[in-house]
Amino acid sequence: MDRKLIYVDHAATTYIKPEVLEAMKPYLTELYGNPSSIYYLGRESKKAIDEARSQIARCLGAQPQEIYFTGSGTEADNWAIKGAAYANRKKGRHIITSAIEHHAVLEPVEFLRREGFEVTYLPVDQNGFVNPADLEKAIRPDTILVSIMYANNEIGTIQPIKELAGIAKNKGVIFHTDAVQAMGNIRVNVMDLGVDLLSMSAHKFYGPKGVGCLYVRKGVQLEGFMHGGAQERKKRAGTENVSGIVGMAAALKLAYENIDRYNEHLRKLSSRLIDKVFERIPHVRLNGDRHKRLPGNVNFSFEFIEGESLLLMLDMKGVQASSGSACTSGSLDPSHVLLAIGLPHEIAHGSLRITFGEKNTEEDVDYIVDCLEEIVAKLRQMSPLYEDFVKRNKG
Amino acid sequence: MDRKLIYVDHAATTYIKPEVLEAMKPYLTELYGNPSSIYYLGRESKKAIDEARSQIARCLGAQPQEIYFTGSGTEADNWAIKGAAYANRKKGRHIITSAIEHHAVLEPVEFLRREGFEVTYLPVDQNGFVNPADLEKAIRPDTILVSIMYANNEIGTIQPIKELAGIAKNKGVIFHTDAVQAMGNIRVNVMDLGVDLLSMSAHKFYGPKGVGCLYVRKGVQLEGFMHGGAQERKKRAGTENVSGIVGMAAALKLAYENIDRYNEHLRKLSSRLIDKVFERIPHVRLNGDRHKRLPGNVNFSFEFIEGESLLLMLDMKGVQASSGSACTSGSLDPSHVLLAIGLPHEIAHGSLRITFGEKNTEEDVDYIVDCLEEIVAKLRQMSPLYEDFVKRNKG
Amino acid sequence: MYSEKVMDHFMNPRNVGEIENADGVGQVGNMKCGDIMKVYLKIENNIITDAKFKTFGCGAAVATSSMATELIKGKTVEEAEKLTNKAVLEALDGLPPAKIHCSVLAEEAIAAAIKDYKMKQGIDVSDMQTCQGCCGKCGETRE
Amino acid sequence: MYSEKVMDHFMNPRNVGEIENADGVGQVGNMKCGDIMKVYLKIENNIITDAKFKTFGCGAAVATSSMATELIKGKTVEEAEKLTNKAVLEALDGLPPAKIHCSVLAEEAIAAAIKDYKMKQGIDVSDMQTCQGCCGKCGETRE
Ligand SMILES: Cc1ncc(COP(=O)(O)O)c(C=O)c1O
Ligand SMILES: Cc1ncc(COP(=O)(O)O)c(C=O)c1O
Repeated sequence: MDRKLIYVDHAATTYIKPEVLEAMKPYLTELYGNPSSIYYLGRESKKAIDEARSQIARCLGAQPQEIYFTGSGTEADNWAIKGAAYANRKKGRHIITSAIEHHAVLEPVEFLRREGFEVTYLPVDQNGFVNPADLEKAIRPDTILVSIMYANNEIGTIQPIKELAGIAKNKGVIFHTDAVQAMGNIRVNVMDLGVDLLSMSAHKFYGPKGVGCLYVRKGVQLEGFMHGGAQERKKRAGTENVSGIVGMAAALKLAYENIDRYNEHLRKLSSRLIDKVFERIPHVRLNGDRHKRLPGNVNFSFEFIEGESLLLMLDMKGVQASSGSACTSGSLDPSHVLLAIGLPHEIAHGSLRITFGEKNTEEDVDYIVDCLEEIVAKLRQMSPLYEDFVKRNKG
Repeated sequence: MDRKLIYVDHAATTYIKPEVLEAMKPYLTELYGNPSSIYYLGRESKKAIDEARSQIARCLGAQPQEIYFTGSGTEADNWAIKGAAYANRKKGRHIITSAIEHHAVLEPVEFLRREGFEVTYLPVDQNGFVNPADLEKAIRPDTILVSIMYANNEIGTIQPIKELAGIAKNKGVIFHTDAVQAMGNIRVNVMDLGVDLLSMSAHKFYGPKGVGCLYVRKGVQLEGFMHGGAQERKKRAGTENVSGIVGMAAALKLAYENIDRYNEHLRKLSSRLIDKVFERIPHVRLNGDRHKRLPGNVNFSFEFIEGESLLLMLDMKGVQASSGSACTSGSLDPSHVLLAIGLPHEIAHGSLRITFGEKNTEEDVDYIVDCLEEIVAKLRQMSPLYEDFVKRNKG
Repeated sequence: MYSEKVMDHFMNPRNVGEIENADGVGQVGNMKCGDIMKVYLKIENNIITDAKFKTFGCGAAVATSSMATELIKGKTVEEAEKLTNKAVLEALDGLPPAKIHCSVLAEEAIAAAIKDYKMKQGIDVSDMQTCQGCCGKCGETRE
Repeated sequence: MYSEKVMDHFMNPRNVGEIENADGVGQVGNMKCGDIMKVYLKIENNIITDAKFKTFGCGAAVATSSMATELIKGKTVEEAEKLTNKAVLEALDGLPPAKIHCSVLAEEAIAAAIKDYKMKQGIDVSDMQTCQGCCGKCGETRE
């Protein structure tokens, strides 16, 4: 294809960095042994995953024995939530989470609710923040788990995880954070944060798809989720995705090494986009906090227009971006995150998420702004809501 | 490394065929979109997994909507077993499986037992066969699931799945088969077999590690296992491992195309090995059935010697093979499969599994036999059990 | 995801706009559904001589609006009333399952505009239904 | 998995064999554990002048047998009795956690052989224990 492609959906997924793929290659080719096998080829694979484990532990400030590999961020979330709930249900059956979690947290929690657990959903303010005082109040004697995401995938809001984890710790409640979006953007340190469980997914930080990781603080009781063979010290069964694990470790290492430079790069692009859009397009709002957000995340609502149409027209111009609405999944509902921060339906339906990455440039930003200006105008010309608005303002 | 390497542990894992890796490459590099995204890069990924789904469905004689991608064979087994049990527990809480299943089946079943389900383990005969009459008798009014593996990973025994599935069907009980070892060796057709659920794992048939698949017959009730986003028609959450899925489909297609030739090749090697070993090494037995076994599987017990020592010495000669004993996993118990077919401990401890693959040759077989003859003699010289045996025979 | 026909009608929608002093105007859908479609008809001698629309909605909603207004132009009112979402779907070479409701929306917007026309003409419309609920819902039961 | 030392003692085990008319013979382990170790001692003037073993077991079992017999050759009976599994482990540059029990096995096989020697000498051995259970089990509690 010779079309222009500007990829600005790094929160959905990233490409694999060439260095990362290079690190994976031996394990996609000649070093194919099963890490459970005791012969040479098996030991090479075992060594590779042990090194990856140590690498990831070093990045996180954890012990290698606290790192468990999974098949995705979703699996890490499922395991953390169901595993903690099942292992601790004798103590109680109350779980606390937030209204703006990813479905990989909300759905396991909903499963547990159907199984007889009780759930409290903490609200968020108009920028998407959980209020620590709300958590403090919500914890009951039978609360066994708190799960609050580190950074939101739609509006990029970064929660005060250290403070929230501290509250849970004081009350002796296990604290899980879904750090899938934070990882690679924020220098996460589990000791400093004081969390008990933390999930990540490699394909969000320039690693491969289909591999994730759960940090489990030593001593935290967790029922198994993937039952079977004795892999991962009998805690997570299944032949290890060796190349994927190696890729995840390589990607995380690169991310930590370059995190400051990367942040600055992303922030510059985000600010430029926000400033130019506000300058040139009327009736637009920025969702989420202006500052305490992921550096590469920008989430706009354009009034009077619908998100999917906007995305499709951007796509025709080569701009690969995402909408807050779950249009593609076949659901008619707008994003639960945008509704949770108090947006009315018509505005929630018109949201656009741009998430920048390593290779994006200021020229990309300028091109996107040009496209947006033209497309938003075109869609508003087509919109009965805009027609009403114009007529109202005339009248 | 310049050492000679003869890999004969294809039941543990296989390398990725070059054609398969070639098919995966675009999705490890430029076509990195998230299949849930609606723009060009997302659609390309979506198309790739849809094609993979159709490809796998064609191989299995299934409908594409009956194919669900997972992160491993273990996940497919966990999902099938826990999912069927949870979705049908109102009907009953009794589950039937066999004594020689893989841990990826036994452990989820054991988890369910701890959760209040009842389990019947069908015994097997001295060659590892489940007796259909035993299944018939074991099914009760409250039986909701039967899970019996297609082919055993240690001794290669192929079960009469069609007959067993027919019995379950007659009684209205869901039938699952773990076909992880069968796939690629046997032309599996789900319509012909009449199974409701079937698991596979790509890395057992020259595909990548960390990707599997569950066939779910239309209409079968299954609770979700991986809860979260709306992927896989809302049945299995998590960003899809696109390159892995594409690789699995490519590998399965190749396997089905070449299955007859492949079988013949493996059978020739296995027969040669069995014949020569029996000719040259005394006090050895072949575990499993001589004929109704996976074509590339040979499982010997060498009396008076222990499996790990044998493996290590083979490894020093470049032969990468496996033992029936779970030595590496830190467990002291010999294989539950070998005990289930009635081997005494001392014989179960001395087992060796050789599983041939595409690239193995008759020269490999001859080399292995030479190594075995030498190593078995050496270990017997070292063995107090052999000393006793010799003295007894003298006396 | 979408057929070429859909993408063509989405990127180059026919009949976007308003008709001043239209003979019939209909609007269906609501913000909770995420789709709103408004149709304007010019009707002379029982023939639909012009049709225009404004739509807030996804690609499929825009494309079905475009196609549906194309299909009724030059038709009699009775013919236009018989326009089904199936005909719109076929003319667009299909829609993804989750988007079928959009074609229902177009059918209903036209029906609403015709009802408005008839009311203005003093014709009894008590037997004509118009959709008030969420469009996805009827889409699911209809298709 | 195994250190170079372990692999050396496994591939080239020292002292494999029997001693005819040994002064002490000890065997520990059983088939359920998957490890059996038999030690033969030649003892002259309270000095272990020769030690041989036969072992059925994993690589670690063979290597610890080899190393343990090496370590006691030339030692007095009292010195040999003080041989701990820790000393064997250290001499082998360690073992994987799941294999620690093998070094315990070697310690116990030697103890059993010495007990046998003492009994033959008419020395009271009522205070000497020998392991009868499964070796992994004591290994776990000892280390
Ligand atoms: C915040 C968050 N949590 C969890 C996930 C799930 O990760 P995966 O799709 O890799 O399983 C995602 C991304 O999809 C995410 O953004
Ligand atoms: C029969 C059988 N079932 C299930 C599995 C589990 O597959 P995986 O390790 O790929 O999850 C294996 C192999 O490990 C197997 O041989």
